[in-house]
Amino acid sequence: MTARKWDKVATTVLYLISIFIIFVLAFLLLYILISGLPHVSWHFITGRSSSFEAGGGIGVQLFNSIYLLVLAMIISVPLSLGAGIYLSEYAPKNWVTSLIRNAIEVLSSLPSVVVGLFGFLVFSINFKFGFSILSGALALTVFNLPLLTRKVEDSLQAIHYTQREAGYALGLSRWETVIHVVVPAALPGIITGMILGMGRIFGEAAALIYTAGQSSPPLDFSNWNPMYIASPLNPMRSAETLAVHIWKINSEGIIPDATQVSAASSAVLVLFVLLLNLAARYVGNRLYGRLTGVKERK
Amino acid sequence: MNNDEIRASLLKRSRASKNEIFGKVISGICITIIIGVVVSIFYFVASKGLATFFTDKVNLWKFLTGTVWNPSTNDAQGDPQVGALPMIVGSFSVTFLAAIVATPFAIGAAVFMTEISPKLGKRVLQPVIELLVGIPSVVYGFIGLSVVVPFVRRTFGGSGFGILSGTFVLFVMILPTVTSMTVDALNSVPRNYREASLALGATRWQTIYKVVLRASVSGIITAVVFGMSRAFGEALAVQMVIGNAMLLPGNLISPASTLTSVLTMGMGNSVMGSLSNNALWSLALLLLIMPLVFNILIRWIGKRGAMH
Amino acid sequence: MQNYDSSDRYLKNLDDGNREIALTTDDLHVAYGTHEAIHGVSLGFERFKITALIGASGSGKSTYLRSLNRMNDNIAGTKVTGKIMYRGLDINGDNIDVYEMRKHIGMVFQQPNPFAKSIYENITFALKRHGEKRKDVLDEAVERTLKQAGLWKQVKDDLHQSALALSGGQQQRLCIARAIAMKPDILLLDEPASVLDPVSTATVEDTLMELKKDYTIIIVTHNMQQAGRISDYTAFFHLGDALEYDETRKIFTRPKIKATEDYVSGHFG
Amino acid sequence: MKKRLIALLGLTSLLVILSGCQLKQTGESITAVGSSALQPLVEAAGDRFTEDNPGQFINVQGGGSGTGLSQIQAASVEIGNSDLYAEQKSGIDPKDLVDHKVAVVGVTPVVNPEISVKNLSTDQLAKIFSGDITNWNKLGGPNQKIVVINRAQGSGTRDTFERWVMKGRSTMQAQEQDSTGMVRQIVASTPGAISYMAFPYVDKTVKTVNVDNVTPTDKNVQINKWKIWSYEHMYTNGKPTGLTAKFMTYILSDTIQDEIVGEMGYIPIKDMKVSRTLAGKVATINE
Repeated sequence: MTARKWDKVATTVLYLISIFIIFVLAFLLLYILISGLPHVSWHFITGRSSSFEAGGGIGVQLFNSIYLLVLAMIISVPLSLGAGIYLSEYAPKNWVTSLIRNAIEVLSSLPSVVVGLFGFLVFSINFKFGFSILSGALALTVFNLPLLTRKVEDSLQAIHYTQREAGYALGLSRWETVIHVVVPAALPGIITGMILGMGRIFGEAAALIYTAGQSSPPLDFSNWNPMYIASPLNPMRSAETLAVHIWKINSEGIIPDATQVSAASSAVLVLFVLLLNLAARYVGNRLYGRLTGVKERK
Repeated sequence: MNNDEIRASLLKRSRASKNEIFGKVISGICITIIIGVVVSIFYFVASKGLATFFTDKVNLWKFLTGTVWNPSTNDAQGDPQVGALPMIVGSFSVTFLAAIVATPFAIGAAVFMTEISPKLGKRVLQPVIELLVGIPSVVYGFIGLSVVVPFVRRTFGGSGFGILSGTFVLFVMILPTVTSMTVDALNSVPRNYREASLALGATRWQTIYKVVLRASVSGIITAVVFGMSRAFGEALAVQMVIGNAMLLPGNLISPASTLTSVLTMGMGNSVMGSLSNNALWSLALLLLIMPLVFNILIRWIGKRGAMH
Repeated sequence: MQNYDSSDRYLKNLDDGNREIALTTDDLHVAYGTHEAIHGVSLGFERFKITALIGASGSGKSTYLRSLNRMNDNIAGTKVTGKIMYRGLDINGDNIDVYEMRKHIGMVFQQPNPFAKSIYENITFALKRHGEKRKDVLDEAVERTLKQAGLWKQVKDDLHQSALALSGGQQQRLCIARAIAMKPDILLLDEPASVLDPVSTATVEDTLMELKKDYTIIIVTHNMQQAGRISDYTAFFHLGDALEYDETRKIFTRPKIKATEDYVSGHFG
Repeated sequence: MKKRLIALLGLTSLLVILSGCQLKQTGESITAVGSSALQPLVEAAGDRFTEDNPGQFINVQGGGSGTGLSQIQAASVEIGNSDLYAEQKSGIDPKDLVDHKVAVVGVTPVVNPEISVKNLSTDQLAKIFSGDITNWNKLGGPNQKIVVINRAQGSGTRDTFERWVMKGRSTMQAQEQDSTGMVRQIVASTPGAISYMAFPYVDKTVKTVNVDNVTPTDKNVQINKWKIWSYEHMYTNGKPTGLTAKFMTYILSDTIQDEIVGEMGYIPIKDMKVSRTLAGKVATINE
C-alpha cells in the first residue's frame, strides 16, 4: 500500500474513533435523559423528598448540591490558585518541591471514600462540625484541591516566560505580574480546570455520605438567617445532595418509585452539569475578555 | 526627577516589594494548607493502615499473598484471615485492561483533535470529553449495571459481573482524562517539527506517526499512567459491576473484587479500631501507595524521555 | 571561533569629567551555577547617548545587559559579583529596592511581549499599578509614548483592541512605548529588531534616535549596520569579556585590536 | 483581582469562624447514625417529629451498623442505629449503651422470578449458601446454575440470615453487595440468582421463597414461626435525656409505630407476640 493510501486509512480510522467517542457520550446522555426526563416535573424538581411513599421530589437535594458546590468552590478556588501560583512561580526547583507535587498528585487519585472517612473523622468528629454542609464542603475541598492546583500550575506554566519578564522590567513585583498578567492570560485553562472540578464535585457521593450526611431535614425557605437551624443557608445543618440521594434510594431506599426517582435525578444532575459547563465557559470567556481587553469587534 | 529623589526612592522599600512579600506569604499559606492536608491524610491512613501489622500483628507477607479475606474469623493457625491478594489482582487487572483498551482510543481522539481537525476537535470533541468527566460515577455504575452487565452476560456468558464489565466501565471513565492529557502532550510538540516533515514530502499520517507521536511518547505514557492511577482509585462504579467476590479471578467474566470495592463495602459495617476496620485501612494504604508507585514511574519515564 | 588574547583589550574610559555618566559596571562577573558567563566587565555609559553592545552569539552581551537591571535575579542559580553603579548606588546592594530600580532602568526584549491586554492597558497598566490613577495623565501618557514610538497614527482609533492583534513590528514598538511610559532614566534593549522586517526595523531605529534626547540607551544588536547607524558608542564582547569599547566611528573604521577588526569586517560571528 | 481574592479568603474564614460558633445557632438538633436499613424509618419519624416540633431537628445518617455502634460508643452522636445487638459486634463495649428496640424486621430468601422453586428447607438454604448445592435442578427447579449473592461482611441482614439459617456453617466466597437495593436489582436481573433481604424491600421484581413451608409474613414473624428476623435497635449512650428522650418516646408511641413503622413494612414492637433474647431464647409475651 502506498503512503498516500495509508494516510487515507489512518485518517478514516481517526474519524471513526472520534465518532465512536461522541457516540458513547451521546448514548450515555440519551440513555440518562430518556429514562429520566419523562419523570421530571416542576413538582419533582422543587418538591420535598419522601422516605417511603411514592411521588417525592428533589428540591432540597438540588439546593443542597448547589450550595455545597458554591461553598466548596469558594474555599478551594482561592486556595488552589494560591498554591498553584506558589508551585509555578515561587517554589525552588528542588526535590522538596517535586515531592510536594508528587504528593498532591497522589492525593488526586485517592478513592473518594477515603477522603470521605478522613473528612468524617477530622471535620465531623475532631472539629465537631458534625454531619454538616461545612464538613461536606471541606471534604469536597480536599477532594478538589489537588486537581485544581495541578491545573492552575499547568495553566500558569503554559504562559510564556517573556510575559513575566515584561512585567518585571516595568518594576512590577512577581506577585503583581502573576496576578494581573499571567493569571488573566492563563484564565481559559484555569476555567476549564474549574469546570471539570465542579462537575466532579456535583456528582460526588462517596466523600459526602459521611460528611454532609444523608438526611435532608425540611428547610424553611422563608428564613435566610444562616444561624437558624432550618435556614437553607445554615452551614451547620446536615444536607443530602442529589448524588447522595441517587446513591441512597438505590441502595437502601424503600420508596416504591426508586427507579424513576433515581433516573430522573440522574437526568437532572447531568443536565445541571451540562448547564454548569456552558455557564462557566461563557463566564470564563467574558472574564478573559474583560481582563485581557480582547473584545469582539462590534 | 533629580538625582537625590531617585537615590531616595531607590533606597526606600517600594510598594511593589511590600506587595511581593504579601504575595509570597499568601501563596505560601495556601501551599502550606495543602501540604497540611496531604500530610494529615497520609498520616491518617498510614497510622490506621499500619495498625493491622503493628497492633494486630498480622504478617505483612500473609496480607499481601493470602487469598482468603474474612477478618472476623481466624484460620487454622489462629491468625486472622486477611489475605488481600484477590483484591490486589482484581484491582490491577481492571486497571491494566482499562488502560490497554483506552489508550488507542485516547491517542486516536487526541490526534484527531490536534492534527486532523483542530476546529471540530475544539468545538465538538473537547466539550464532549469534558462532559464525560462530569457524569458522576454513581450514574456510570447504574448504566454499567443495566447495560454493560447484561451485554457481557449475553455475549460472553457467566453472570455478567466480573473484570470484563469493570474494564468497560473504567474505560469510559478514564478515557477523558487520558485523552485530554494526550492532547496536551501532542500540543507541546513544536509546530516546526510537523512543518519540516511535511516539507520533506511526508504524508500527514507519516508525520503524525513518525514525528509527532514519537516526539510525545513520554507525554502519552504519562497520560496513560495517570489514567491508570485514576482507575485504580475508582470505587462506586466498579463496585456495582464487578461482583465483589473475594476470590482470585480465574477469568474475566467471573465475579471478582477490587481494593476499593471491598473498602467501600466494608467501612460502614465494621467498628472503628477493630481488626476488620484496620484491615480495611490497610487496603486504603495500599491504594495510597500504588498511585505513588505509578507516579514514580511517570517521573522515571519523564526523565528518560527528557534524555532523548 | 578564533581565540583571542583577552588581555589584549582597549576600553575607553568615559569617566574623565567631560561627560555625564549614567551607569558604570566595575569588574562585573555573572555566573549561572558553576558556569561563568561574564568575566569581569568594566564599562561606563554616557547619558543621552546610544551605546551598542556587539559580539557573536554566546559572547555574553545579552547576559551583561540583563544584569544591568537585575533581570537575571529571576533565573535560579545566577550569581553576580562586582559593582553596577547607578546614581552613586550599587544596584545589587541589599538596601536597593529592585522594583523601584527597574522603573528607572527599563528594558525591551528580543521577542515582542505585549501583555494579553488592550493597547491602552499595555501602556497604562504599570503606571496604574505604581499608583497613577488620573485618567487625563494616563491618556496623555498613552498618546505621548505611542507618538514617540511612532505607533500613534496606526492605532489611535483602536486603543482598546487587543495588543496581540498587532503585527510583530507594531508589537515591538508598543513594547518600547510601554517601557518609556515609565519615564525611565536608562533604556536597555535586547536585540529589539532581530525578529522584525526591514521596514519595521527602520521605524524602530528612527524611534530610538528620537528617544535618545531624553533617555540613555544601551542596545544589544547582532546587526553591524544597525550599530553603525544609530549608536554613539560601541562595546565589542567576546567570550564573556568586553575587548574593545570606543566611539562607534572608531570601532568601525580603526579598531584597536584584531578581534574587533575581524568581527566588524565579518570574519567571524 | 487581588481585592477579590482577599475578599474571598476573608469570606471563607469568616464562614468558618461563624459556623464554629454553634452556640449562637437557634434551634436544637440531635443526630442518629448507623444502620442503613433503619435509616428510612428513623428519617420518616424524624420528619414527622420536626413537623410537630418546629425548630427541633433529627439528623438521620446511614453508614452502617458498625458506624452507628462505634459513634454511639464514642458519644459523638446522640443515637446509634443498629440491626444487631451491640454485644454481637466485636470491638464494642456494650456496658454504657442503652438498647431501645424500635421495630422488628423479617429477612426472607429471594430468588430471580424465573425460578419456579417455591419452598426450601433450612438445610437446603444453608447448602446453597455454603456452596454444596450449585444447581437449581437439585432442588426441583430448572437446570440452571445457582448464582449466590451475599451481603457485605458485617451487614446486619447478613448476620441475621447466617445466624438463623447457616447456624455456624461458613458461607462460600461469592458476590457481595453492600446494599439491599443493589441486591434486589441484581437478583431481579440475573438468571438463577438467590439472595436474601428484609421484608420492607421485597417488591414484585423478585420472588420470595417459603422456608420449611412457612411463608415469610409479618404474622409468622410475630409468633416466631418464621425464625429469620431481628430487632432494630436504637442505642443511646447512657439514659437518654432532653431532645433524645423526647424523640425516643415519640418513635415508640402508638401513632408512629402504626403509621410509620407498620406502613413501611417493619413490624411494630407492640405487635410482637413473642420476645427473643440475645441468646435466642423465645418467650411468649403476655398481654
